[in-house]
Order: sequence, then C-alpha cells, then structure tokens
Amino acid sequence: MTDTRPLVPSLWSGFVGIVRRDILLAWKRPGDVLNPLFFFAMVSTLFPLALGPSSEQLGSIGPGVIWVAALLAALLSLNSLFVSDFEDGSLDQLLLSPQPLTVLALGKAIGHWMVSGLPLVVISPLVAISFHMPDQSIKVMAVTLFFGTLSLSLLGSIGAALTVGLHRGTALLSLLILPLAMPVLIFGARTVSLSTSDDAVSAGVYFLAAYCMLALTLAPFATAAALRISNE
Amino acid sequence: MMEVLAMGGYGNFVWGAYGLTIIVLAVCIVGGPVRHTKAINDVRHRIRAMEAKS
Amino acid sequence: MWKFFHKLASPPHFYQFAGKIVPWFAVIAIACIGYGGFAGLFVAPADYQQGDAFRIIYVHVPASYLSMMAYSIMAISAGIGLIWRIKLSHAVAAAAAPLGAWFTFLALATGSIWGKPMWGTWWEWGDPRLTSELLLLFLYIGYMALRASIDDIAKADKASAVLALVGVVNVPIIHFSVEWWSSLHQGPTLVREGGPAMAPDMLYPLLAMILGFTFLFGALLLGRVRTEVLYREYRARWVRELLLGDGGTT
Amino acid sequence: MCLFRGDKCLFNSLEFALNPGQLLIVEGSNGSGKTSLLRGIAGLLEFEQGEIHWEGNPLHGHYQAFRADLTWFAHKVGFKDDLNLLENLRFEQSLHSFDEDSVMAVLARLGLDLLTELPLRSLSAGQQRRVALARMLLSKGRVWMMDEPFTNLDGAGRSLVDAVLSEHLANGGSAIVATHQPLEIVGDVKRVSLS
Repeated sequence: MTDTRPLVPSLWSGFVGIVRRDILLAWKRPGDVLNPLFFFAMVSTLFPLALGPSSEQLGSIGPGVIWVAALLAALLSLNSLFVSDFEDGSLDQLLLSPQPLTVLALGKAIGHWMVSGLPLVVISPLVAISFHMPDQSIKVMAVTLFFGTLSLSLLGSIGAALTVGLHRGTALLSLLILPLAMPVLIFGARTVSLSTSDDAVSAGVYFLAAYCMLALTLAPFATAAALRISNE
Repeated sequence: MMEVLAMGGYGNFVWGAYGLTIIVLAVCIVGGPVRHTKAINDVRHRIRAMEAKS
Repeated sequence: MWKFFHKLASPPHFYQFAGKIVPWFAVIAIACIGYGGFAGLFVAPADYQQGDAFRIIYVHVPASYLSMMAYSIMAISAGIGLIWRIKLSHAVAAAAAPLGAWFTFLALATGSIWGKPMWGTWWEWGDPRLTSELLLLFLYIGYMALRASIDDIAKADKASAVLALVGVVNVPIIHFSVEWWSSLHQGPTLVREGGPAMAPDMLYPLLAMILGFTFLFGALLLGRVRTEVLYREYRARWVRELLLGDGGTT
Repeated sequence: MCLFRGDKCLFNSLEFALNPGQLLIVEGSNGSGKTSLLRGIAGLLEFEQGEIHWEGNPLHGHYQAFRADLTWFAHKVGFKDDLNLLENLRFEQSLHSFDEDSVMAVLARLGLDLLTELPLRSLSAGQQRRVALARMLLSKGRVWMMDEPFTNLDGAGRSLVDAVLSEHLANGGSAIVATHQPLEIVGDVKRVSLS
C-alpha cells in the first residue's frame, strides 16, 4: 500500500448502489412504503363520502382530489428521507465518500420515487375509476402522476436535506416544498380535468415533463449543498 | 371638500387601501430601530458574558 | 471603484456607511411618496372606467413591484454569500426577507381591496397576479420559517440561502403556470389601466410612488442589515468598542 | 486553524503535519472540540480560518482525491441497522473500492464471520464497533480518522484496535485518533492536546 492511489468506483455503481440500498431498505420495512399508499387511497375516498355519490360532480373534482392526495402522500414519506441516515451515521459516510454527493443525492431521490411515487402511479387508476373518470383521462392521470411524483421526490429531497438536522422538521418540510410544488399540482390536476372534457392535453404533459427534467438536473445540486450544510 | 374625500363613491376602498399602506409602512419603519436597539442590548450582554467566561 | 466595494464589504465600514446614507434615502423617499401620494389622490384625473377606485394603483403597483424586487435582492445576496462566503451578504438576505414579506402582504391586501369594486369579490382566483403574489408570500414564509428553526446563525444563513436560490428558480415558473392556469378559467375579462398607456399626469405620480417606495425599502433594508451585522459580528473588536468601549453613536 | 462553537473559541493557532506512517493523537477532555477538529479536517465542517493541505496542495475545493484515501470511524457506526453485514458491505463497495476476496478473512479476524446474516440491529454495541472496524480494514484508504475508537469495546476489542492501528502505520498509512484514553501504539506518534 505504498503510494498506490485507491481507485474510486464508477459514478454509476455509486448511483445504483444507493438506489438498490434504499429499495432493499424499503423492502425490509414495508410499512414505510405501504403507509403513504393507504393514506393516498383513504384521502381520495374521503371526498366522495363528504360530497355525496352524485357522479357528475365526482367526475369534475376527481382529478384535483387525486392529485392533492398524491402530493400529500409524497410529502408524508419525504421527511424521513435523510433522517435515518443522519441518525445512524451513514450520512457522514456518504459525505466523506469519493463519490460526488450530487450523484448520491440523485440516487436517494430516485430511490424514494421508486418506493413512493411509482406505487402511487400504479394504483391511481383504481382510485380514478372510483371517481367515474373516463378511460382516456385515467391514462392521462397516470402519465401526469408519473412526471409529477418524480418532480415531487426531487424537490422534496431538497426540503428533506434542509430540515434533516432539525428536530421539528416535519411541518417545516411541507412549508418549504408546497409553494415550489404548486406548478406541478396546477399543471397536473388541470391537465387531467382538461382530458375529462377531452380537450388537448399535450401542453400540460409537456410542461410536466419539462419541469421534471429541470428538477432532475438542478435538484441534486441543491440537495447536496443542503446536506453538507445541515450535517455540519 | 367633502365630495373630494368621497372619491366618487369608492371612498372607503381608496382610503382603506391607503390607510393599510400607512399601517404596514409604519410597522416596517418603527420595527427597524426597535429591533436594532434590542440587538444592541442582546449583543452587549453576550459580549459581557463572553468576557466573564474567558 | 473596486476598492470602494471591497471596503464596503467589510462589516465595520458597511455599518458606518449604511448609518450615514439611511437618512438620505429616507428624505428622498418621503419627498417622492409625498408628491406621488398627493398627486395620485387629488391631482390625477379619475379613470374613465373605474372612476376614483383606480387610485389604489398608486399603492398596489409599488408594493407588488417591491415584493418581487425584495425577493431577487434576497436571492442574489444569498447566492453571493453562499458562493464567496461573505457574511455581510447573508445579512442582507436575512434583512430583506421580512420586508419583502410585508410588501407582498401589502400588495395582496391592496390588490384585493381594489378587486372588490371591480369584480365584486375580495378574492378573484381568475387574476393571475393576485394568485402569484399569494404564492410569493408562501415562499417568503417558508424562507423565514426555515431561518427561524435553525439556531446557529452561520448554518441558518447557508441553509436559507440554498432555499432562496431554489425559490428564485421557481418564481418565474410559478408565475407562468398561474398565468396558464387562469387563462383556462373563464373569469371576467380584466381591463385595467397600467403601463405607459396611461395619461402622463396619471403616470408621473405612479413613477414617483415607485421611486419613493424603492428608496424607502432601501432605507429600511440598510437599517435592518446593520442589525443583522451586529448579530453576526458580535465577536469582532469593533463591535465591542462600538457597544461597550467609547459608547459612540449606536 | 481556528473554530468557534457558540462563543467559545475551541482552538486557534493549531499547526501540525502528518506524514505517512505517523499517528497523531488528539487529546482533550470531553467537549474540548476533538470531534469538531476531526470533522473539520475531513471536510464535514468549515474552519473560521486555517487550511488543510493534502499532498502539498490546499484541500479546499478538490476533496475527491483526499476522500478516496480517507476512512472515517466515529461514534455512530455508519451502517444501516435494518440491513445485514453483507448487504451493508456491498453498499460500502459502491462508495469505496475494496477487494472482494479479503472480506471473509477480515470478518473472521474480527469474529463477525458467523453473524453476516443478522441485521445489524440485533448485534451488540461491541460487535457493531467491530463492523465499523471491518470498514477500516477493508478500505485501501491511507488516512484513518478515528473518533473515540475505544467506546464500548472490551479488553479484547481494545487490543484488536491497537493491533490493527499498528499494522496500518507499519504499512505506511497515517492516522488521526481522537481519544481521552491511553493508546499503546508502537511507532511514530505525535500528540496534540486541546484543553
């Protein structure tokens, strides 16, 4: 071990490593995955109970309700994103690893999305049916939720990184992230409600995809910076 | 004079808006020096505490 | 020229310099707002459509202009503070936030007061400007909440700087999405005077009010930055001399 | 180097150099800033003034080369409680490269080879410290930074740390250890005390 410089594993193995680890962790602790899903389903059933079974009214509020429920479910699972790493010291190891922290932050956000966002997209048709939504808007709902939940996970990872050291960070996280998530909510819900009255939906979907790319490229840098700051 | 104040029937809206502006500006204007004096006292205590300790 | 800024960046010089120019800013602000307010209320002719209700524009437009300007000042100084590690610029960001929030609230309130005679309701979701002002207020509240929940000043500065930068990227996006969103809404079409189309004697008071508000904001900001500087530099010798030593001008 | 915590200046005008094969012991009572000094050197927190140089050039801004060589050992184990030993080490491999075949040998030496299937949660505190030691042994990093390596380690564990550390120094590696307990290490030792 004279002066051989240890070689650093590739970025890809770092990224895949952290995503695989988080999915494995979620696999070992199914509660963390299922609770937000049940929450999403329950919140979506509250509205029909509250507003009565008249179907045409449900059809019009369906997209909005499902989107708000998805947003809240994502926020619910976000604030524990870095807390467990912070408490058992693995956050220090992440920060001190030769892998660039941005890649690891992206991995954490994608891992969270796969664990919380994708299941939401998968079960959203079931909830959409219960709102008597026409078929094509169920498809549009799934597409918008796909991009929306990914953007939410990326934005939320910034908020989670900012509030990781604070002991009362839960409410604060939503306070930080909700204003930033408004464009996603606006475009998501409105695009789906446009599709119920079969208007052109491509504009909204393109915007959501564009916002998702923006979040995909910029959010990890902010998350990495925030992690370094709050882990001091 | 009275009809000028009436603002063409929108009196209470116009004066309401201006009154609110004056209140908010007053809060900001007064708030500044108040916070400043509080800061001066806080920092004085802290400096004295630091010196007492070292 | 550069030496001047370099000197300005050092807290003691800034503290003295800001102390000197705050009164000047205040005098200019009082003059402009005095003229603008008086002319706006009594001299400018009534709007042919809205009558005298349009005079609220002389308070609403400066407030909403300042709410945006304050956020950009906050974000720029946060960025400078984060990149070049200048404590003073974090102090500027910390001082700008509450002022910005107050002006945003003022813009919201005067906007809705103005809306009542025109649209008949205090709050009209169809107006994209009001809705994005509201979202801007939430951004300010989020910023101040984060800053308040971190005890160590240096850490609070850096964390809130990251949030300000993320926020400033999102402000145009929020504005755009609210515009798109309200264009779908079939609300009452909005006709409102604004911009250079106004008659000159309506326009001058507005420009005076905007100028006055800007200088007022400048005075308030510099005053509060001096406060923030004290909290950040309390270990420095000049603070000790200032507060305990010769007890000079505070 | 100077660092403040609250109003107290933890340490200032601290100057030291660390060469290959050397051990630096940071002594000081609890709360005297030992951990902060180590975290500062590693780059987890920033010093008010002062600079760290690694192989001649200032560290600020290009930490990656330094971190490839750095292995960190602190109070907290740095592994996930829900995963078992092998899963944790597989993740560790995506951060620092170490050779596969020596894993079982290292685990055997640390007495952990039979516990690889258990989630870390069910291991004792002493065993969890040995898991963190496994990371030190497996990594090729030439710089070890250890913060209170002896907490909840029994006599055998303590001598294990001494042996491992001496081997590392003998191989030309260097280490910074923060502790308030005596350390029997043969070799080139320097001391810095913060009190």
